[in-house]
Amino acid sequence: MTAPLLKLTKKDFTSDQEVRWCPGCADFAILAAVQKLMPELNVPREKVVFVSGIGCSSRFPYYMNTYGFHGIHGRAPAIATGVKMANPDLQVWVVTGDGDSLSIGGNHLIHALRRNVDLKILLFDNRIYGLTKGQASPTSELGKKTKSSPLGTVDRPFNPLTLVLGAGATFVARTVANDMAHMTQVLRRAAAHKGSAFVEIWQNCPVFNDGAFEQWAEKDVRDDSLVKLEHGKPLVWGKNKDKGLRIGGNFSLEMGSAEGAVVHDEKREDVTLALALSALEPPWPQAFGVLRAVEKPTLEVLAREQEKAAAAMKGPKDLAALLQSGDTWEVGTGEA
Amino acid sequence: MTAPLLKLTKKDFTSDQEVRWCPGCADFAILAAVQKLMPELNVPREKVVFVSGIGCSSRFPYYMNTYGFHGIHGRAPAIATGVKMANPDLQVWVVTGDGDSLSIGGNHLIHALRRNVDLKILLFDNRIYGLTKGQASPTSELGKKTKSSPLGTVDRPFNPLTLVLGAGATFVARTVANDMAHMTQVLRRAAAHKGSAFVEIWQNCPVFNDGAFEQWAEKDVRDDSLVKLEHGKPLVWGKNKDKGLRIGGNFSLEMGSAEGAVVHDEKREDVTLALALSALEPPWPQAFGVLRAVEKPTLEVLAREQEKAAAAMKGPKDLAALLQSGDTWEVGTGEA
Amino acid sequence: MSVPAPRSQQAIQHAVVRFAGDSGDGMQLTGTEFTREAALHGNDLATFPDYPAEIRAPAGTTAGVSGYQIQFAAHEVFSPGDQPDTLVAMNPAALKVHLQDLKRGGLLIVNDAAFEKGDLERAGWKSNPLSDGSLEGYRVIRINFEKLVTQAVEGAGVSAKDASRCKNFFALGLVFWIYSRETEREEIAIRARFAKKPELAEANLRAFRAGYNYGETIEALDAPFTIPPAKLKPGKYRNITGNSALALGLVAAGQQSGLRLFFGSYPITPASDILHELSRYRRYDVTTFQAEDEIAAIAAAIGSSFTGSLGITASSGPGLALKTEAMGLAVMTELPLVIINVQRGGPSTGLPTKTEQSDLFQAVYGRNGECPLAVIASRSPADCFETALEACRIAVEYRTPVIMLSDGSLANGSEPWLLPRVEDLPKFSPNFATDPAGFHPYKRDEKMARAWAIPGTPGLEHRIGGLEKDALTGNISYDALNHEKMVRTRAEKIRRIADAFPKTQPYFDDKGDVLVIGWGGTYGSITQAVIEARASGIRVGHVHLRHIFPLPNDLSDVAARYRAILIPELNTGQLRLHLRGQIGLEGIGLNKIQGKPFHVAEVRSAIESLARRSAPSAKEIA
Amino acid sequence: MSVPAPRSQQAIQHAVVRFAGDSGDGMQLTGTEFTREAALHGNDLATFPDYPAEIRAPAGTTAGVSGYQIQFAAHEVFSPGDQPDTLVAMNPAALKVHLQDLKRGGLLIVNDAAFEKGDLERAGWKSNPLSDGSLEGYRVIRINFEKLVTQAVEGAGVSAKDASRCKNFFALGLVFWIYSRETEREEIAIRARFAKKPELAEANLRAFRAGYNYGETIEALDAPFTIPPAKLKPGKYRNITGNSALALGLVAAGQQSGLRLFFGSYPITPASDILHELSRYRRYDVTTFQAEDEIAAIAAAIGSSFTGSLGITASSGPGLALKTEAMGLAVMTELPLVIINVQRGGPSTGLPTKTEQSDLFQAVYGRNGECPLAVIASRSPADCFETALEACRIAVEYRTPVIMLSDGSLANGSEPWLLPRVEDLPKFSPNFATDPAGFHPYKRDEKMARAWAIPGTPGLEHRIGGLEKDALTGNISYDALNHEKMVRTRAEKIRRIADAFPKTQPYFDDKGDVLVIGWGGTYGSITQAVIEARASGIRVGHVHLRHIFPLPNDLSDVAARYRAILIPELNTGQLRLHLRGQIGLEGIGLNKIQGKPFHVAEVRSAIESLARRSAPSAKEIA
Ligand SMILES: Cc1ncc(C[n+]2csc(CCOP(=O)(O)OP(=O)(O)O)c2C)c(N)n1
Ligand SMILES: Cc1ncc(C[n+]2csc(CCOP(=O)(O)OP(=O)(O)O)c2C)c(N)n1
Ligand code: SF4
Ligand code: SF4
Ligand SMILES: [Mg+2]
Ligand SMILES: [Mg+2]
Repeated sequence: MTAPLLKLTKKDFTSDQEVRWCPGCADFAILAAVQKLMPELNVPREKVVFVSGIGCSSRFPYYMNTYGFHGIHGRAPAIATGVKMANPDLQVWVVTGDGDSLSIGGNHLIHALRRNVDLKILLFDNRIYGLTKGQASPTSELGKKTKSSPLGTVDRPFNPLTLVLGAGATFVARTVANDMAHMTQVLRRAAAHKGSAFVEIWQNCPVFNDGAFEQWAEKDVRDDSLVKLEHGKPLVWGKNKDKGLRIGGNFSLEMGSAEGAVVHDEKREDVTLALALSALEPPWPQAFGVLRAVEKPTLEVLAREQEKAAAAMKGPKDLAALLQSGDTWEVGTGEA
Repeated sequence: MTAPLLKLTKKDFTSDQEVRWCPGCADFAILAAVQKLMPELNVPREKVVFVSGIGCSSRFPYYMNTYGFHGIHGRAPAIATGVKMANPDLQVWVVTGDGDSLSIGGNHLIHALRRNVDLKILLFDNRIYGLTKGQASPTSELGKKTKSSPLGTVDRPFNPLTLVLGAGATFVARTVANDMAHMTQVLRRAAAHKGSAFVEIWQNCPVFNDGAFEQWAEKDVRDDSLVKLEHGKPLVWGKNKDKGLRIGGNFSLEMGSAEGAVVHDEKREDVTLALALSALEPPWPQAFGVLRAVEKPTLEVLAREQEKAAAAMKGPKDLAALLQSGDTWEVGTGEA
Repeated sequence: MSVPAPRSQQAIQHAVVRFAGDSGDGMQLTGTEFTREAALHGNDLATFPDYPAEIRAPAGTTAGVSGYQIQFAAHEVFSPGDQPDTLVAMNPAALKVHLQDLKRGGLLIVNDAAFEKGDLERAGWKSNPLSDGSLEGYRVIRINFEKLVTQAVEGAGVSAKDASRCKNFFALGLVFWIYSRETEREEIAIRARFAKKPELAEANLRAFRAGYNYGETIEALDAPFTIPPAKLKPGKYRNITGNSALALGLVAAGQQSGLRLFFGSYPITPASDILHELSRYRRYDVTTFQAEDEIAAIAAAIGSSFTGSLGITASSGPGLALKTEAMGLAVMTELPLVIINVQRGGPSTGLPTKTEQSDLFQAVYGRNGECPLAVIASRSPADCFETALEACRIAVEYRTPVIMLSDGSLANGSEPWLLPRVEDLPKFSPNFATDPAGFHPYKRDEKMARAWAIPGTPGLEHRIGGLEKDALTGNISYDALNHEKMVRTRAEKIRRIADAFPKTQPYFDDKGDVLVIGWGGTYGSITQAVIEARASGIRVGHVHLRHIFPLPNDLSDVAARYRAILIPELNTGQLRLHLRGQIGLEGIGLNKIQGKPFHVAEVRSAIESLARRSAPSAKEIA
Repeated sequence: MSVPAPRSQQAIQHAVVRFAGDSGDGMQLTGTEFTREAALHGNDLATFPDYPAEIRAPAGTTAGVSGYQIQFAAHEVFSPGDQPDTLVAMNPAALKVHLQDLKRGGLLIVNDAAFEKGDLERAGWKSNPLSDGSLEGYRVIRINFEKLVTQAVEGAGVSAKDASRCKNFFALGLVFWIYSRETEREEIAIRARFAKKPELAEANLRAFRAGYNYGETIEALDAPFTIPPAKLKPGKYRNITGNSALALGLVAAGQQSGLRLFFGSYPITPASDILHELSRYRRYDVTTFQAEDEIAAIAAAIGSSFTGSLGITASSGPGLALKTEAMGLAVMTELPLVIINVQRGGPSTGLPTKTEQSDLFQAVYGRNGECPLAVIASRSPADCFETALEACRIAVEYRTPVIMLSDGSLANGSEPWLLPRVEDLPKFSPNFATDPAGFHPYKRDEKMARAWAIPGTPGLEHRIGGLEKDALTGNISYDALNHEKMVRTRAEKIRRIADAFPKTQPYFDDKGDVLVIGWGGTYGSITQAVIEARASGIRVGHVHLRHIFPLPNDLSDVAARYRAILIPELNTGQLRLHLRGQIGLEGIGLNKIQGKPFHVAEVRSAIESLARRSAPSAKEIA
C-alpha cells in the first residue's frame, strides 16, 4: 500500500449530516471503518461516489463527504452502473441491505456482478428489514418469527455468497462489523480489486434482530466457527488451528485434522473451491475473508474500448456527415 | 412409471390454437415432447396450469389444452407462485425464455427457487431475444454481435445452471430440444420432483441465432462435448466412454481417463458437486442431464401446514369473534 | 392500588392531548394506552400519530421527535383536534417542534431534567425556553422526570437504564390524573404487556402510579377534568386503527364470499401493518405471501385470482408505481384483484411517515393504454373496514382490479368502531363458471363481468393473457374492430359500477351556499369544519366521495344545488382536476401539502370565505 | 439491363400502393425498396408498415399477414393514404385482410399460384375470390408468381426454395413498371444487399427485371403512370423513419450540448430500433447499455445524469409503466433525463405492433405523489428528430425529466426529411456548477433549474436522493412548510417551461368554424383532412400540440376564436380530458381505437359535420 499522497484524514470523509441510526447499531462501525480507510486509498474525495438503495444501511452516503446518491429501493447497482459507465474514472461504492440487494434488488445485483462493473458493493446483512421495522428478509433463517411471519418464515434463505458466485462475481468476501481489523482489511482488498467486488458484512441490528450473529461472530466463538481464508494458506481453524477442510469422498469437502487441508486459492479461474467454501454453513465453520479475487475485463472499460475502436475505424465525429448519411437527394431551387 | 389411468392422449393436450412459431423453430419439438409426456403423468387436464412470461417461448400455454396464463415479461415465476400457493393441488409449469427469466425476470426466478415452490420451470434457452427480433440475451456469448450489440456484447453471460444452483434450486437439469429422448426423460424427472424443478433446454432459433448449440449439441458431436449425468454412475464421456472427470489437485475437477472418475450423485445434500458440474464450459464437456435432485419441504405445503396448525391452536373460524377481539365496550341504548 | 378520590372535578366536553418526545421515549405506546382508556371510558375519539422516517434519529434532535395526539370527548368527534389542550414534551426537541401548536392557556408538561445546555443546543434552542419567557401564556408543569421516576421504581429490580425508560408511564399516570381516568384497566394492561419480565412490569406500574399520585400531590390543577362518555350509537365498540380495520375488512370479505384470500405484499411504510395483521389471521383461509418485491406481490395475487382466490396486494405510492404494469394485466385478464394504496408524502420516497393524498392521479390515470379500473377511498380509520369490504365486492362481482386508497393518517390513526353484526355484512358470490355448455371465458353477465372459470374445473380449460382478447373466446385477437370493442367494453363495465351506487346524499344542508366535496382521510376535519361553519349561519353541504372512479352519476346534479364548490385536498388539486376533466365541475381548491392533515379551522375558514365571496348579490336576492 | 421505353404514360399527381403478404414474404423489404426509389425520384411520400406481433405466424393465415403502404406524390403528402390505388396480395390471406381497403376500380395484383383449396381455407375464404365475383369492380392482374419467378431465376444457381423467395422482387419490378420508376438504383441496391451471396443477388435481380418486363409484356396497363417529383422546399433530402430520426436527434443533442449521451434501454417493440441505431453511433460519445430490465435502464440513465451525462431511456407503454417509480426519483433529484415512449396498442401487452396514442394519461399523470415533468410529442417521422432535440434541451436547461411521446406509426413510418444544417441546430449548455463559493445543490437559476454539480468537481461534493429535500441545501428535510414549498417549486418550474414557448399559431384559418387540436402521429391525417375540408368552404384551423405538458399558455385564447373544437385521437379521449381538466377547454372528440391511424376521410367528415352542427344560427347571423 503506497503512502497517501493526498494527505486526507477520516474527517475529510465525514459529512456534516447527523448520523441517524439507533444507538448500538453496527452500521456505525462500518461507517467508521470506511471513513478511516478512505484516506489510505488515495482517491480525491470528488472522485468518489457512494450509491445506495433504501434501508437503514442505505442512509450511508449522507454521512460520507463525497458525492452520494441515495437511490430507490433495490436499484443501487443499476444506478451505480450508470455512474461508472458514464465516468469510468470515478471510484464507485454501493451500500445496500439484505432486503435492498437480495429481495427487491436481487436482479440488479446479479447482473452488475455478471457484467463485472467496477463497483464496490457492500451488503450490510442484518438478516432483517430494519427501516420498515422488522420483517423477514431473504437471509432470515427458515422458521424465523418476525412481524411479517408471526408463525415463522416458510421460505428458505439465500446464501448470499453462493448466490453471487453463481452469478459470476469476480471478487467475493465476507466479514463482520464487530471485527474492525478484519473488516478493514476486506474493504481494502475490495477497493483494490478491479471489477465488481462483493462484500457481505454481517451487521447486528440491536433493535429488530439482536444477536443474529453472536453464535459465530462474537470474539470468543469466532475461532471455532469461522474458517479464516488466506490466499495460499491451508483451510484450517480452531483456537489451535487444528481443524482443517480436506478433500473427502467423491469430490466433497470434509472436516478433519489440519493436516492435508486444502490450500485456499482466491485466484483460481474455476469457481469450484470458492463455491464449496461459500456453501459451508453451521455446524460447519463458515467462510470468512476473501473467497474469490479473479481479474476479468470490466464492463465500462470494454465499452469505452469499443467506442475508441469505432472512432478509429470510422473516423472522427462529424454530425453533418452523419445526418447526411444514407441515400440523399437534392431538391433544387428552380423548377423541378 | 405407472400406467396412465386417465387414458389421455397427446391430442387431449393439444389446444385449438394455431401454433405461431417460425418454420424450423426448436420450440415445436419441445411442445411435442411436453404434449406427449403429459398423458403419461396421469394428471387430469383441468389440474394442469401452464404459466409463461413474454417471448416466442412464452406463447407455449396457448398451445396446451390445459389452463394457461400468458403473463407479462419476466413475471411468470411470481404469477405461478400465486397459482400454486392458492391451490397446491394443481400441477404448475412455467415456460420462459432466456431473456424472460434471466434478464427482466432473474429475481423472480431465483426467489421461486430459493422458496422451493413446486413449479416445473422450463427455460427455453436460445441465447437471443427471439420475439423482439434478435437482441443479445444474458446467455449470449461475450463479444456476440447482435442487433443491440453491433460491435459485440461487453457483458459476460450467466451460466444459468450455476446461477440457479447458487440460488438454492433443489432440482436442476439441462437438455436439448433436438434430443427428443433425453429431453423427454428430463421433463419426466422434473415432473416427478416435488419442489421447484429447473430445466434449461437448449433451443435453436433458426431465425436469429441459428446454430447456437451445434458445436456440442448436434448428434455427431454430443458424445465428445457433453457429459451425460446418471445418478450413481461415473462421470465419463466420449464415444467410447473413455474420458472421465476425476478429482484433481487442491479440490478441483480434472479431465482424465474414465478410470477413477467421480460418481455422479444427484441427491447429495451439499451442492458442491452439482455446482462444479454446472460450471463446466467448453472446452470441458458440459453437464447434460440432472445435476441435482434433492427433496426439501415446499413453500406451499409449509404455508398450508402453518394455517392448519394455527387453526388447531386457535380454534375454528369465527368472524364475529374476530371482529370483537381486543378491548371492546358497550354503549347502552339508554342514557350513558 | 387505591387512589384517594380527587377532590373536585371540572366537567368538560372534550380535550386534545399530545404526547411528544424522542423516538426512543415510547410516545406512541403512551398515546395508544391513553387512547385505549379513553375508548373504554366511552369517549368518542380520534387520534393522530406522527413519527419520523428513521427508526431512531439522533437522540434529542428535532428530527427524532415522535408525537401522538388524541381528541376525546363526551360527544361525537371527527378529527384529532387542531391544537392540544395538554402537551407533554419529554425533551427540548419535542417542545421545539410542538409548542407552536399548543393552545394559548394550555397545559404544558415538560421534563425539567432534559433542559441542560447540550440538550437545548441539540434541539436548536438559542436560550432556555423554560426561563426566557417562551412559555408565557401557558400553564406549565415542570417535572424532573428522571429523579421522580428513579425514586419511584427503586427496588423494583431494574437497571438504571430500564428505570429511566419508565418515564413515559409516569407521564401517562399524570395525564390520567389530569383527566380523571380510572387506573385499573391500565394497571392490568401494564402487567399483561410485561408479563414475561415481571420486574419491568413492576417498575412501569410504579412509575405510572407515581405519575398519577404526583398530579394529586402537587395539585397540578385546582380540579382535574372529567369528560363523560359520549352518547354514541348504541352497540359494542372497539377502538381501531385504519390498517387494523382494513385487514379485518379483507378477512370479512373472504368469509362473506367464501373465497380464500391471497395477500401478496412487500413491506412499505405505512402499509406494512396490513401484512402483519393478516399474517395473524391465517386460519381464516388467508394465505399471506411476503414477496421479493411489489411486482412479484401483485403478480402472485393475480395468479391466485386466476386460480380462484381473491388476490389482494397492498403498498404505498412508490410500490404502487411498480405495480403499474401488472395492473394492466389484471385489467386485460379481467380478474378480481384488490390493490391497496396507503398513501404517504411524495413524490419518490418523499416523506414516508407523513400523510398525503397525492396518488389520486396515479390511481385513476396512471397506466399505459386505455386501462380503466375502479378506485375507491376510505374516509376514517373504522371506515377502512367497510371500504375494504366494498373493494372486494366490486372486484369479485365485476371481475376487475379495484384500487383502494387509504393514507398514513387513517392507517395509524384510530377511532371507536361500532362493531358490525356479521349478519348485517353483505354477502357476495364469486359465481364460478362450472358448466362447459356454452362456456366462453369472455362471455359476460348482466354486470358485464366475464366468466370466472378456475383451474380444477373440468372442461373449462382455457388460456388468458395480456394480449388483446377476442370479445367472446378470449383468444388472442389483433382484429381492429375487436380491439375497439374491447376497449369500450372494459370502459363501459367500469362505468356501470356507478349505476349501482346509492343516490348521492350530501350531509348537512342538501342545497345552499357551499358544497364541500372531499375524499379520503380529510373526512373528519371537513365534517367538523362544516358543523362549525353552519353554526355561523352558512348553509353547507358535504359530499365525501367513496367512489373516485367511476364517479357517482348524480354528482353534477347535486353540485348544481349549491352556489359554490369547495374541494379541500392534501395535494395540489387532484380531485379538482379529476372532477373538471370528467364531469366539467368547477370547484375551488383548498390545498395543503405539508404531510399533515387539515386543521378544522383551515377548512372552516375556507368555507366561510367562499360563502362570503359567492354570496348572492343584492340584485340576485331581489 | 436495357429496358424498352414504355410507349405512352399517364401523368398523375399521386398514388397509394400497398404490398401485402405473409410475414415470410418480405413485404417490409419490398415496401422499403419502393419507398427509397420514390424518395430518390423526388416524390413526397409517407409510409405505413403494419406487421403482426409474432415473428412469423403460421404461413397463409390472416394472423401472419404483413403489409406496407406508401403514398407518393408530385405534391406535398401528409399521410400514407386512406385507400390503396394498387394492392399487391401475395396470398389469399393478404387478399382477405386488405381487399376491403382497395379503392374501387383499383389495381389488384394477386399471386395466382397461391389460391389452392388449402390456401383458401387457411385464409378463411369460403370460396375462391378469384372466381366467385369478389373481385368485381377492380382491375385484376393475376400472376403465377411461382412459375414466372422460377423460370426467371433458372440458372442463377440458387435452390428452389431461395428461388421462390425472390417473388417479392418480381412484384417490386412489376410495380416499378406500373409507376414508370427507373430501375438502375434498385439494381445497385440489390447487388449491395446480397453482396456476400452473389447467386442470391443474381436471382433477385433477375426476378426484379422479370417483373418489370412482365408489366411491359402483358401490357398490364394501357399506359403506365408517371408521378413527377414534388416541388418540395429546396435542399438536401433523405427518407427517414421516425425511430431513425429520433436516434439522430439524440446524437445531435449530445453534440450540440457537448454532453456525453448515456442511453439505457431494454428492447421492446416498437422502440427497440432506437437502441439498435444508437449502438451504431457509439463514436459520437454515445454509451449504450442494454439493461436487464426497464427499471435498470432508467436507473442507470439517472446515475449517468448525476455523473454529468445526458441520461436517456426509451421503451413502450408496458416498459414505461415499470419506469414510473424511477421517474419520481428523477423529479425529486431534478436531474436531466429524457424518457422516450414509442406508444403501441394497450392496455397491458395489448397490440404490440399496432399504433395507438393511449399513454398520454400515463405520461402526464401516472406517478405517485405530486410529480410533474415535461411531456412533448412528435408528429411525423422526420419531426422525431426535432422533437428529440427539443426534449433534450428542456431536460438539460430545466434539469427535469422529459417524456417524449412517439408511436408505432411514426416509429416505422417514413417520409422525406429536409436535412437541417448543423449550423442551424440549437446549441445549449449544461452549465455545470464548478465554483464552491456559495454553492448549494438546490440553488436555482432564472429558469428555476438547480445547480448541476458533477462528480469529479472538487469542493462540490454533495448527496441527493428521493426523500424530500431542503429547498436550498438539498439535505433531507421533513419540515412541513419546506415540503409545501418544494412541491410548489417543482410544479412552478415545469409550468414556466411554457413561458418560453412561441405563440401558438394555428395552421390554415386562424379563426373560424372549427379548430382541430391534435397531437402526435395524427398530424398527417389531420392536415390532409383540413386541407380537404377547407376546399369545401369551411373555415378550419389546426393546432398540433408539441407540448402536452405544460400546455401553451395561449391555447384557450386561440381556441376561443373558433366556433367549435375537434380533438381527434387514437384513444378514447385522453387529450380531450386533459384539456378540459387543465384549462377548461370543451372539445368534441373523434376517437378511434383500432391500432390503426386515422383515415383522412374520417377526420374530414368529422370536421364537416361539426362545422354543420355548430354553424351560426340564422339569428346569430342577423
Ligand atoms: C419500492 C419500495 N418498496 C418498499 C420500500 C420500503 N422499504 C424501505 S427499506 C426496506 C427494507 C430494508 O431492509 P434492508 O434492505 O435489509 O435494510 P436495513 O434497513 O435492514 O439496513 C423496505 C421494504 C420502499 N422504500 N420502496
Ligand atoms: C415489460 C416488457 N419489456 C419488454 C418487452 C419486450 N419483449 C418481449 S419478449 C422479449 C424478450 C424475448 O426473449 P426471450 O425471453 O429469450 O424469449 P424468446 O423470444 O427468445 O423465446 C422482450 C424484450 C415486453 N413485452 N414487456
Ligand atoms: S433498526 Fe436496526 S439496522 Fe436500522 S438503525 Fe436501528 S439498529 Fe441499525
Ligand atoms: S424467432 Fe426464433 S425462437 Fe422465435 S419463433 Fe422464430 S425461430 Fe423460434
Ligand atoms: Mg437488513
Ligand atoms: Mg430467447
